[in-house]
Amino acid sequence: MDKENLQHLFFESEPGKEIRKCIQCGTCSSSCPMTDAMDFGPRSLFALIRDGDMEAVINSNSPWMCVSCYQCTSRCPQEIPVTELMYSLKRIITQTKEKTQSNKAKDLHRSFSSSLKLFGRVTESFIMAKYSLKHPLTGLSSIPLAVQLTKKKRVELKMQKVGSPFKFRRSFKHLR
Amino acid sequence: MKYAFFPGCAHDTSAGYKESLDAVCSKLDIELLEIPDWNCCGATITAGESKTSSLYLAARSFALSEKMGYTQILTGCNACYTTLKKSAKYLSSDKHRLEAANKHLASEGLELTKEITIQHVMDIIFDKTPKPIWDSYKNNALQNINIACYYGCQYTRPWLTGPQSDRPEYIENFLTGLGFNAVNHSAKTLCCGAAGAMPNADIAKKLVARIADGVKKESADAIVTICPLCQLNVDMYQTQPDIEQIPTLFFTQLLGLYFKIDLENLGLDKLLISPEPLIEKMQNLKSA
Amino acid sequence: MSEFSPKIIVFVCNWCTYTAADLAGTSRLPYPPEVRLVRLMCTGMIDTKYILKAFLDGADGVFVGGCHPGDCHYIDGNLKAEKRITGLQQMVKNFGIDENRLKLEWIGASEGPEFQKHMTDFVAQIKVLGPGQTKDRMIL
Amino acid sequence: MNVQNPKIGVYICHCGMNIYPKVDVMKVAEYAKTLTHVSVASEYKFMCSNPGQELIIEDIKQRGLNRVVVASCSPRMHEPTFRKACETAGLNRFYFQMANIREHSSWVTLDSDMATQKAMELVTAAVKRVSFHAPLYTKDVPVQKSVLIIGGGIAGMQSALTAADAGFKVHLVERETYIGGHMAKFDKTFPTLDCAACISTPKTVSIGQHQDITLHSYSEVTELSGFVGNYKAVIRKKPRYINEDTCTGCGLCAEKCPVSVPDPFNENLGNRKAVYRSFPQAVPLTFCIEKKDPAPCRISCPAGTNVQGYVQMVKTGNYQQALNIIMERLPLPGVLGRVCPHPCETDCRRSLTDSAVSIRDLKRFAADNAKLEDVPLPKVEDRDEKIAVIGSGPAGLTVAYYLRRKGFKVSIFESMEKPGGMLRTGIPDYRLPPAILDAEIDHILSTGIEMNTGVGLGNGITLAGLKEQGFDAIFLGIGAHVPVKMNIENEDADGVIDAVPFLKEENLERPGSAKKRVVVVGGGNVAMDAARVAIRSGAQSVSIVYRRTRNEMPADHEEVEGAIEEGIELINLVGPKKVITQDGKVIGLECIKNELGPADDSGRRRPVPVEGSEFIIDCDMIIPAIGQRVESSPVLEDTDVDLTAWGTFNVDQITFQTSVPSVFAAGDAVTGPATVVEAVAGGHRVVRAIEKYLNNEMELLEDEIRQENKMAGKNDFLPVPEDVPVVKRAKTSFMEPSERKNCFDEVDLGLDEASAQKDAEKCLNCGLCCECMECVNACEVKAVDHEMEEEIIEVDAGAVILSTGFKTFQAEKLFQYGYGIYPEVYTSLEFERLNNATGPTSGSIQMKNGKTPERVAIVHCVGSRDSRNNKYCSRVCCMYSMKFAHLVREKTGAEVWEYYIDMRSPGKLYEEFYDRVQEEGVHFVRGRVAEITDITDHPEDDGRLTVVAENTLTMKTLRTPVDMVILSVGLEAAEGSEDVGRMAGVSRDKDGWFNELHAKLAPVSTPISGIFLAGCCQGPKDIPDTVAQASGAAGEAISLLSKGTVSTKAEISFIDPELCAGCKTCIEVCAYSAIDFDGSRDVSVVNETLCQGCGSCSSACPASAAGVKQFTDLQLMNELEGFL
Repeated sequence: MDKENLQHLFFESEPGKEIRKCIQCGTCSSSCPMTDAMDFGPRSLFALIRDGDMEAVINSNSPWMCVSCYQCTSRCPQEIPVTELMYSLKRIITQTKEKTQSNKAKDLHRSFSSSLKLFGRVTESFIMAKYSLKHPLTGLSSIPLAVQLTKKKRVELKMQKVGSPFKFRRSFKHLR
Repeated sequence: MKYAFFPGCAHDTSAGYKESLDAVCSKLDIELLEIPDWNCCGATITAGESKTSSLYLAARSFALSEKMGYTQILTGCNACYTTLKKSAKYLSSDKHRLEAANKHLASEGLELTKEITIQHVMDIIFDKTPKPIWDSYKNNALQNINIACYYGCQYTRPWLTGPQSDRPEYIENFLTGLGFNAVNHSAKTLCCGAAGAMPNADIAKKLVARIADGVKKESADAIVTICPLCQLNVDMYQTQPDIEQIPTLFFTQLLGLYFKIDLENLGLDKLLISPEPLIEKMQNLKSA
Repeated sequence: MSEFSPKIIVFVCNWCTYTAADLAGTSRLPYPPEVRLVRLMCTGMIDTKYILKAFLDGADGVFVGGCHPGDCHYIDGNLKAEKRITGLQQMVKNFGIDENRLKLEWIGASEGPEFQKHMTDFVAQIKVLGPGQTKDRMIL
Repeated sequence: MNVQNPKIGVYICHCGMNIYPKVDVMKVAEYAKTLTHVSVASEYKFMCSNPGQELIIEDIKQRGLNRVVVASCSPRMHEPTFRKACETAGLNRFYFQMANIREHSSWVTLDSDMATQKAMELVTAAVKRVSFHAPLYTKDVPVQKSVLIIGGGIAGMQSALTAADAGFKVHLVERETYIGGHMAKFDKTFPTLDCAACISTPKTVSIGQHQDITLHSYSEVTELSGFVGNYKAVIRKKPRYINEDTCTGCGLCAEKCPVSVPDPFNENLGNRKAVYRSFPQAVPLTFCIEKKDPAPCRISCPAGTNVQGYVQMVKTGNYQQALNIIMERLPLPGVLGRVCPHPCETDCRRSLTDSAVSIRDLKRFAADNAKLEDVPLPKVEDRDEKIAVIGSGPAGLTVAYYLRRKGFKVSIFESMEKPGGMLRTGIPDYRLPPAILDAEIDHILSTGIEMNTGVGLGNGITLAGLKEQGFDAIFLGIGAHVPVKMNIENEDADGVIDAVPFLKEENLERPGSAKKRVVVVGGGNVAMDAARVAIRSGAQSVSIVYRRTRNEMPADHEEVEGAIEEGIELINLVGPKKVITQDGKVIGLECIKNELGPADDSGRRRPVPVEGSEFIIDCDMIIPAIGQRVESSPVLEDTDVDLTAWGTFNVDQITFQTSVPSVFAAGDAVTGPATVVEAVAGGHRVVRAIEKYLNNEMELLEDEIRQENKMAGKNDFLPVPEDVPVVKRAKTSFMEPSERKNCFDEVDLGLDEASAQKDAEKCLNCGLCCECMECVNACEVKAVDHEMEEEIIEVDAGAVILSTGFKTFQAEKLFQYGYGIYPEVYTSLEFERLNNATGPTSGSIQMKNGKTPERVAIVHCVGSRDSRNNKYCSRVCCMYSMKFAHLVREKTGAEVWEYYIDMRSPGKLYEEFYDRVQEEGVHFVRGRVAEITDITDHPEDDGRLTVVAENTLTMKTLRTPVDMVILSVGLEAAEGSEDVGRMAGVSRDKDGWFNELHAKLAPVSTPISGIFLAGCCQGPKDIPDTVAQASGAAGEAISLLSKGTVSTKAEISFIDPELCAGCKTCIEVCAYSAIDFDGSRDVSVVNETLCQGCGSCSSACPASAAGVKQFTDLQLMNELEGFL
């Protein structure tokens, strides 16, 4: 999809036009716990969208990094629903099936998502295992913590699932 | 009293949340009925893929609850709480979205017709239980026990604005009523980073270090959490080098200690940071 | 058939609601074009016969906009108007006019957006009620 | 009715691109030509321009137009312009009507055709209306050549000086005690860094000295009426309690004042006294005393003693003044310092934080440490009236002492050999040493009171006899000395002696009459006294039998404690049933156990005997102490005085008169057995009543007392500070129980000086001023007047200028900045005071711990540019923040960070100042601060605050550790501006600022003619803008008033005398009393100078006789027809 259309799509998404109010004060970015790991903080992201630089926007890890703590939303002096805009961006990227640069946060999303889609519930060990296939180094480095947890009998190896994962999968697949 | 309960995917593997919640509830005559065949709420993930899917996930569990005769659902997880509460709001305010969800629910023979309300199990324990049970364990010497309440980010937000969003006093007021010294600190609703911890361990560690620092300033004996993800992250990352270790337990575990429930029924052994110093301090209190 | 375009007479006081209407203009807040403002010094000036005249001459709705209680430029003219309009709402019913066609609201001088909202809502409401037919009936 | 044949010209304005092309003006003009009576219709680009107006003027002159309609903008904008044009052409200005096709059509209609259609209808209506316009004429009325200015900040001062220099009288009203407003709090001003005081003091001083300016400080305007040229204002001047004419501003009063409270002028960073002047250069220089409601201790004292006053005097070591204050209400300070049950301490607000002040012990301390003979007596003029006081107990002594102080001749008659009544016979010596009582009675008598002992009713005198002796009033203070019986079997046996005679005998003669085993019956103070006296006069064991539990005992807690310490046994929940005797002598007391049942009338639970639980206490002496009653028979001997059912004297609750008008009564004889302080309180009421009685002013008394009762109970006290330290209550020392139980020496040894002063320091000064009168004593020019009352002043003014200023945003609302939580977070006003030479630190920028900050953050836009708080930019914060940065750098050398969203420095030399501050090394961070927290990332920063913000220019989130944070809070409309606006009829915008008439063209005028705006009350602005606007407002006022007359409104009501039925409905509805009734013609007539033209009369007139010119029925009906 061309970038102008993407920008249009964004402004048309429910809270999208709210970013026109942004005064670029940076309250969101500095309130964000994940901002240091983001390619762009929310403020910069909004500036890029307004500039029409959708290439940079959709390839950034920023929306995937959002942990939904809503601190930005609760503090924005323009009352822009920043967290919702992050969801909106993710949805646009997912739904337009744009090919974008991969990033760790997005892969974690995918791991979670596939566990959920398969079983209707998620299991931490499954998500970790699936994620580690893609990012073996991260997987390795988290082994000590995993060992600690296993010692305390806090790692569930059995898959958590709904009564009939098959039925669940069938209904869930049709959604979009 | 009986309530429909949505445990969420992290409930069973949490460090004694399940055990201590069950123990405290039976003390208070609360019966939590697990919604049969509930499914994951989608947390912060599914809403980033499709609004319809994310509402379907909520609607399915809601419909199951409705089927068992309950329109009020309790949960003990902040992420489930916020996700479900937001979904309930969307579903009740937008007929089309509700219709869309019901269309897909029909294949499992389910339907959501009623408005669902979501409450944190803590709200019920604090507000809906008889005072005399609490009063009979009241002990003035508890004021020597310094508790730092940690709400996490999603319990107060985006629902509350103003001071309640950053410096709530709800749990503090309740614990103070029991006799504890609930300290006022600056880390009550800081995000622990749990949702993004795995790929960003360094950030999660930094965030937990800040929480520990805020709590440490008030010489807390323990951090009390109300969410399995918060507990896991705050407990786990405090075991990393250079971070002060303060026992981090579920509020239900603290209430279990208050009620003098047998320690083995509170799952305290699953905590990474040993709660021994706290337990000892509480057991050695001179009753006044 | 083209959509019903009602005739709406809006009596406003010079100090609050007329100013609010000006403010809506300066702020470029659009509202339906059916609205016709009659400027008075105070809503307390509004005689029953003006409103009846408006209905009899074919107005489909009459709106009266004055200062918030306590803000009246002439102490309590707005309250006098309120009394009169409330009574009149009962009276117009006897003439076969739906009392919802006569409405009184307080709109302060700084409330441009409120003026816009009230106008939009009132016109929509009158559209739902349909043509007033008072004029035709009187002719008959 | 208009006889002229209308010839109408219609002019459609394009307003540049504002009306055209949305409205097709050509089409509208063409259409207008088709309307009846229209002879010209044209359109033009700008009708308001000179050529546009010329068009109209030419047409009127050339074509003989006699009506004009202009369709353009709002009449609120250009109606005067076009009316003027008509007038220029010789047409009456009211032959004009405007159609608002810009604000009401082109700007608010989306569709162009619709907008055009609407414009045509607006024009039609205007044309129809104007046909019925009539010429109107205004009248010139004289104006008051004076200006009222509300608000004495820099704006008000500037306006005042400008107007006064032009020769106008000015009334400047300021609600604070000083003029100068916020500017008086500043140290420096941007961008020139002038010293604020240096540039504002000359102005304040000129105001104080200007012969044409009347300064009403500490005053508020409460009513504003009238109209342009002739306004009337009512000013409420609050009492300063210090005379402005005589006060020299020397400050001796404040030096002496013992009460220290947080100083609002210093933003509560420091303290000031209850008598204060906010800063040394204040104008007026007069000090002011701030009072709240009388403190709760004073209210709860039955005798109304000024407790706060004497507690403060103990605090400062001025024990004599403490005693003087006590003696104003209590004639027996040493006695009450020992035996008073201190209801004051129950109500002490200090107990909300730790414990009540030990008020009674402080009173005793004062009494023991000051001299009675030094208590000043008022100068009295001796009066001839004679008053007889019967009984010398506390009530009698009070009546005698205070009546004597009023000059009356007083004689006391006491039936016993020594005066003092129950004080002497009832209260044991170990509680109240006789020497104390003797000294205090001697002092009372020394004021010239005649004392006759051994003489009492039935013992030498009778009421009738006293009257015959020429006594003008008689006071009955005979107490209640007769024991109440227990009503049980064998009550008269040998060994049963009631507490009253027992105590009397032991107190006066000390025979040591107690037997070995004593049982006292009762739970009051008398029972405790009897028990403790018994153990001192020979008893080996003493038990007290009481029918309820210890909690219900009416005796003072201290007395019960004392008794137990001395080995006395309490037997609770037991009632006496029968005295057991042998040979007529007591050998025991049969008792029955009780249970507590439901509460009785007194609120205490009623004891219920338990069947079959009787038991016997062995004893040889029983002392019942269950009550006393009044011995009234000697009184009734020759005079019939009404009694109550309880045998006490029946008195009027207000006058304390008995049924015999010249006979008054109080004390136990009226109340039944009660406390000493209640007897004193009764005495005071009688003093007041007897004085009024002898002055023949009895009715006044009732009014006065009713008034006082109405005033009580507002509970407006000084707030309890948040950081009150917990201080243990002072305890007096006691004699050891083993030692004291064998003698009658005083048990309670009182407080030592250090603990007394420490305890007095706990006083929270609830009433603020403690009325200790130290200021009165200190003032050499006698300027202090504690009786001062508020004044109501009425002034006339031709014009009014509102300059009510602003308040700052409440920083607590932005909770994420931690104001009020972290001590080192300051607001800008706090910083101004911190930096000010007259501020709490004398201008040294330091932290609360006294250290100089090394790192300082300044946070812009606190409460501004924030849709959750104030959407607008406060305009001054960027500049003053940079001034702060400069001052911090200059004074401390600290590193300074400025956090800004956008830097706003539009003003002369402002950008240059920005440059300068940048060059001084201040760090500028472009980003709004997200939060301020005490959480740090590095241990070495512990104790510092971390400021979190994104530097939006580098995209990095900064966490900067600092020592001090200054929040640059925004400006908001001043407290109370809503009321001022309402009073003046000036509306406020959504943010609360006053609306000017036109944002660009009439920035200092309001829609109300003759009322102008100056300074921040219209919107945030800096000092240069404020001063400019203030001069402008004064200029407008001067221009309005110089001519000496103003034109009256033309659009006012009229009443057609032909139609008027004389029903007077219009007179009832007129809010301005502008309609009179002409009795000769039986019609109502409008008073044209008072009428405001609201039209209430017009719509209310049942005969349609009343109308408003320019809004006549005909005009409006035709306008409506034009629309429909």
